[in-house]
Amino acid sequence: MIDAFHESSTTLFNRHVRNWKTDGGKVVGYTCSYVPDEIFHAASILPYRLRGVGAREMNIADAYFGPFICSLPKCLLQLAGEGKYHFLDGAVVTPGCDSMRRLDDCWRKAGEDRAEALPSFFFHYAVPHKTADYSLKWFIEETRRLQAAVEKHFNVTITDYQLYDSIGIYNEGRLLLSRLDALRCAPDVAISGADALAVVLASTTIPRKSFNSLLMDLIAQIEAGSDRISGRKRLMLVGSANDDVELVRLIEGDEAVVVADNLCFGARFYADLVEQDGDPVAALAKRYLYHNDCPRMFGDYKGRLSILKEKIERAAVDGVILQNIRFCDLHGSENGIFERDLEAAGIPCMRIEREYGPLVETGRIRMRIDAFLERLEK
Amino acid sequence: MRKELKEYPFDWMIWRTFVAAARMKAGSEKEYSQAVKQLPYFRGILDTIYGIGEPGQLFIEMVAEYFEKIIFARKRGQKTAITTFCFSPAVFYALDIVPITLELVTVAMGATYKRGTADFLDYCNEVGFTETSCSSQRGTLGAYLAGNGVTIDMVVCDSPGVCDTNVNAFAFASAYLDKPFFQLNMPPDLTGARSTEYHRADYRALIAFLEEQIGRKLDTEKLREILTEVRKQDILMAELEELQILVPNPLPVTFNLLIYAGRFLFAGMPQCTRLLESLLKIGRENARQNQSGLSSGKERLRGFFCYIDHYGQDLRLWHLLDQMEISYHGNILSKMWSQDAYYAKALDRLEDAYNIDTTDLDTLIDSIADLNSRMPMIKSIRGPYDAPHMWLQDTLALAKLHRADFIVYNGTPGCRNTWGMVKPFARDTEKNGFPTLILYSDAFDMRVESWETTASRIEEFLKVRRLRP
Amino acid sequence: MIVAGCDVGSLTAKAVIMEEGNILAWEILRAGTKPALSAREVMDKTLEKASLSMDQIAWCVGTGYGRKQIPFARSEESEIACHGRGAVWAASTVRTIVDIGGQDAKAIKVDAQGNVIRYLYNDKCASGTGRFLEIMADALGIALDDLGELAGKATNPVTLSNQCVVFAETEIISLVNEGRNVADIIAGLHRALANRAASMVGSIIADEEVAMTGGVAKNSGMFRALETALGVPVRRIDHPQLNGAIGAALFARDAAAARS
Amino acid sequence: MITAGCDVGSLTSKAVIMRDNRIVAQEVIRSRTKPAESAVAVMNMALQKAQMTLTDIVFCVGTGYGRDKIPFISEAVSEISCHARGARWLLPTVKTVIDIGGQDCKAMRIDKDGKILKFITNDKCASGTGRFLEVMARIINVSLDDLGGLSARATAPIALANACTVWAQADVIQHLNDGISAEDIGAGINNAMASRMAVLANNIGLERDLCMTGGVAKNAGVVSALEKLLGMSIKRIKKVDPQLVGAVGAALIAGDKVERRTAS
Ligand SMILES: Nc1ncnc2c1ncn2[C@@H]1O[C@H](COP(=O)(O)OP(=O)(O)O)[C@@H](O)[C@H]1O
Ligand SMILES: Nc1ncnc2c1ncn2[C@@H]1O[C@H](COP(=O)(O)OP(=O)(O)O)[C@@H](O)[C@H]1O
Ligand code: SF4
Ligand code: SF4
Ligand code: SF4
Repeated sequence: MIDAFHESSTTLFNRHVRNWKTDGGKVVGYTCSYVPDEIFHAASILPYRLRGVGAREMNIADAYFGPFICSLPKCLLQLAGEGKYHFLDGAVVTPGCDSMRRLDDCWRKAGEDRAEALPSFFFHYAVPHKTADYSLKWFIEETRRLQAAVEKHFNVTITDYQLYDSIGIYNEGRLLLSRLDALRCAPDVAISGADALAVVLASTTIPRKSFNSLLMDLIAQIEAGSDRISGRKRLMLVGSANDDVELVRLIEGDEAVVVADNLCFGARFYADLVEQDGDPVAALAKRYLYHNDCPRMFGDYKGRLSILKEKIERAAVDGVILQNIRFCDLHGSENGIFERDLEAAGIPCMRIEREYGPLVETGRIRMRIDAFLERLEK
Repeated sequence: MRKELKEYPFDWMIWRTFVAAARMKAGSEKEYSQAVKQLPYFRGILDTIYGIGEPGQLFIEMVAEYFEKIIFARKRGQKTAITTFCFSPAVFYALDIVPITLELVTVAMGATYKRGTADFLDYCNEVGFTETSCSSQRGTLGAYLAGNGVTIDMVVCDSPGVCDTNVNAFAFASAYLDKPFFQLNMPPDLTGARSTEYHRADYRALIAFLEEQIGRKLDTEKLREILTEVRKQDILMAELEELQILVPNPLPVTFNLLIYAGRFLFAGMPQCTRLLESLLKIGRENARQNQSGLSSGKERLRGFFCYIDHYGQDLRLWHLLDQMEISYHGNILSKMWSQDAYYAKALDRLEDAYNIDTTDLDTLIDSIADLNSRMPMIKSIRGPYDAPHMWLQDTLALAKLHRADFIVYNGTPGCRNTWGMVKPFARDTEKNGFPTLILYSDAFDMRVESWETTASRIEEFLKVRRLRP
Repeated sequence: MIVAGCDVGSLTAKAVIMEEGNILAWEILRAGTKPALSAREVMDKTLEKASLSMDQIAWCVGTGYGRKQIPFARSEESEIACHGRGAVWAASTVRTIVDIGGQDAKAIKVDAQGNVIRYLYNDKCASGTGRFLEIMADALGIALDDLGELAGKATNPVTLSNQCVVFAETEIISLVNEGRNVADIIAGLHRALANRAASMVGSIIADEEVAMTGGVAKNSGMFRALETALGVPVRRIDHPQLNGAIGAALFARDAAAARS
Repeated sequence: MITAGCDVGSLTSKAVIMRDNRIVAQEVIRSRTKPAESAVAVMNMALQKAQMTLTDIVFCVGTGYGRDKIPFISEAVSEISCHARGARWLLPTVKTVIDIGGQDCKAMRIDKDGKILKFITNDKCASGTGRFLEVMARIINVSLDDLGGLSARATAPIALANACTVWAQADVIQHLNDGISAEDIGAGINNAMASRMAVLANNIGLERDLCMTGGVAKNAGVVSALEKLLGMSIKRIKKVDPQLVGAVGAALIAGDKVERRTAS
């Protein structure tokens, strides 16, 4: 059962997307957890979170991006340039961070050189970096602009009714993911971190209705079963985007289990619900702007720290791994203060910096993790 | 960080150095060269700046005064705010808050400290900040994080939407030192009602924050006075910058630094006006005589530095240009886009520029909000580089206006924003007929690429592209 | 008129003596740490081969990293200009040159006269350089000359994740330990290097005939890898490693002609 | 009780045999491509010296990059724990250990039993590793043994791009071509290494006493530059080659494990 999730988490053009396309469905990719899936869902478009899995070379990406850039957007551009994202009918780029927002520039330029690289619908979605009433106002307007652009390009109308319906379906998915989260951080861990990540990753690509029912079955199966993980060190994974199941496997090894995270392919993605009354676009804007706990929103460090601490306690975490992709300013620097403040609170932490992309030479990471687990021994 | 660095507060040291330097010039040539021996590392810069004449003297005094304000702020019952260079300090002066602009201090420190800012850069990493972040803030920030400078009361910056690494430095400082934090947020477009409204609402929130920090309301008269002075400075700057277009360019290479540093230090303050007037005197005189500002009096080439120029520890880049008889034409730091700017008019881009309207408090705040949203960097790198009003458009238009022979792209490798699209950018400037050199050195951290390597890359470029024999 | 070009690189020193567009003699030696000595040595050997003495050389142009230290050079040119010039001389239809030497890699765009229109250095810390290949060959215990042939035997080239020379070495060793076929590893290495070069070519937009110069061009594996990465055939020229020195000699001819 | 430690590193492989917490044999060889081969070779040499066979050893702990590939060990432990344990045993007052080997550098704070309280590693860039020094030494044409000594004779050390080995390499060549002396360049190289190391060490918060292990501890230039940067003297390990500390720690941990096993 879990294999189905793993399949969708490691293949770009997975079975579900393939079927969707065969049935004539449209797919729009986006780069960041601040993009409301519901807008697309309501237009019967499959919202698809873009990832860089399977990028092996960098020759295309390096022709556009400079040398000091996070490898995640680079891998994305590489795949687009190689035509691996041929199934996209559209893409939305946000100013998540500077590396990511320059994907907008580089992708369009790559599209000038290779026509197949750029989908016909391409939208820069301006997400503010702060939560003030005027930012929310801006964001509501921006979301309406997105909605109008989708309607125009795909020749559809998105009604409030459809939006409500989509919000309902996505909220249901969020609730299910939270239930899975509870199974994960329980004293007897019911699902490994690697499997849990596969589920979250699948949720970003599979049509939500099918995903919800798959997940419902999985949860039922887990709850009924008796496979529990115990006697391992309980870790939490924090920091830069990670969509690499193998990395979590490597971290878990035979002695640890990742019971919690605060990642944007993870808990942050499904933490809070969208309100189901009032203006649906405003409700979406509010949820996506206010409940994301990402360091791209500057100035709310304390809020994010307390979320971490609360989770650490709830999941009885033994140690925290603070990882960031090289050149990631947002997580890199925040991890530095997290480390200081968590260690001061008696929670052992370890920072690692890594590249996004194929996990090849694992010895270096393994050594650090072994040492960290040895440190947790006593 | 090494222990001996903590012996004296670093900002106090810089202040003393500049005070000493400012006094020196009062003596004879001989006394000056005797005294300057005491400041060996500073000497190259001092010689260059004093070489300009009266404005050089004013500039050194101005820097000394800037640090004096920082050192004695608390004694005078004022609050201090660390801030960034792309933030107009006028609002602080209007509220009697003392701004500490990290990047400026970094440059001053690089000039006066033997090892530059290396120790402080590294100190940031010691306390957890990433080492791949921008060096311009980190250089100084390290010293404040180490508690080696004056006490900071608040952290105020304005780059989200423009530059993560910059804001991150401030966000980190606020979390690390546990100080109140405010940042202005820039949407990706510059013009249009939505953006303008956003800028103004955001700026009002800033003022509310600052008022809360000092427990006083903004004084309308004071703000009016300062913005009136800013307007005066805008007009002076516009004339200075317009003089640059002349062939030969009557302004010496170093004028640029003084022009924008003046604004970053003392926008809206009479000191800055005096400096600009003094620069203008020389500029006008040279122009009248149809004289180049370069030491040799001959101008062979015109270079447009579209990003940041090279500071390193001294003004070696400027010397090199001067020596090669290359006239220097501004960079992304030097254009402020006021309604008076000749380029705003010449390029018919008044829409990009800000207006100063002193009618009432509301128009004053709107004006300063607009001004701040047009600050260097903030203006043109907030959106896609090739979008209207943005970097490519500005660079090409200005380089053409200035009849530049080539473009140089140099700055700090810590910047994701600018390095994110450097290659398509350079491709476009090349397509438009400008040979473009990308330098991988760091304007603030000389360890990234040695000056010798940088210099030889510049020479090689000019030669290979047949700009210079 | 007899002229010479001397290219003192980071790894090798090269000299060539030419007369009216013909190569009379050439030599390539491993460079020592003192560029002046390396230059002298390689030039003496070349002169000896041509049975000439230094005073019979009308003009000599120096190039390469050590160009400023060559005592007998009468003028100097950067290696970018020399490689541009040399490649177009060797094959007149070439407009883009990928030069991979020991220390750095460059992509150069030239016009029909071999004048440089644009160029780019490798900007990656990792550096797709000849030194990278040497270190790897060393780690695998394989002679440089055999790299190309071995790469040809690969069936399933590996993917390398590391941009960094130093770390890539670790990665390679661990691949060997995992029992990966050496030919596959080497082919993977070549591919990584070629892709880096291809991205440089991509950013200066090269669409016309491409040639490869520098010592690494002697490696047939790299040649094939570059062709694959670029998706176009790469032109072979006769003396790729000597190309910079040849360009220098051509500049020397201009200079001498201008003199007389 | 006879225990052993085997540390297979990227540059060197080390073996130590201990009897009742006393070293009876030690050996260092250059690592070969296959860790298993290196381990067997170095262990055989040590055994020969001790006039023992593998069966005499009650417990053997493996460490280093190749630890999982060592055929004869009873258990593998990370180098961080081994260096900590070894350093504390060799210098009982030590609280902070800096280990620079061929592939990375680490700094750790330890308690009185040599257990790790906090550690940090350099995983960003090769310029903080012993390999950086090797590459640089090759370029300026001095042996690794001589590189450290250059610092003492330098008059104006160059400032080096400590951001990257490869960039630093280009800079070094530029300086060589500009005629800068090998002493000044070498000292610059050592300083760059030390300043990178200092950042790591300060990050975990230094506590006295401090010592250095790993091959780079043999580079006097780096050690004294680091002392200057940290404002603290670095205790020298004299009993064994600092390169061997990891293997010593491994052998000690082997002893601990046996004790714990017999106790329970
Ligand atoms: N026979 C060969 N076969 C394959 N590669 C070679 C051969 N000779 C040299 N090389 C490659 O060429 C590189 C040296 O290139 P070269 O152009 O001579 O460098 P430089 O000009 O910097 O001295 C070496 O690092 C090596 O990778
Ligand atoms: N005799 C020496 N003098 C100075 N430095 C040395 C010496 N021998 C080795 N080194 C340094 O030590 C490093 C290797 O350290 P080592 O601890 O053996 O590494 P590893 O455990 O990874 O094999 C080398 O890269 C080199 O920089
Ligand atoms: S990991 Fe960091 S730098 Fe990379 S895309 Fe995410 S936020 Fe941006
Ligand atoms: S150069 Fe880059 S990092 Fe520095 S302030 Fe500007 S945008 Fe930010
Ligand atoms: S990882 Fe390697 S190539 Fe990259 S910066 Fe570091 S030393 Fe240089």
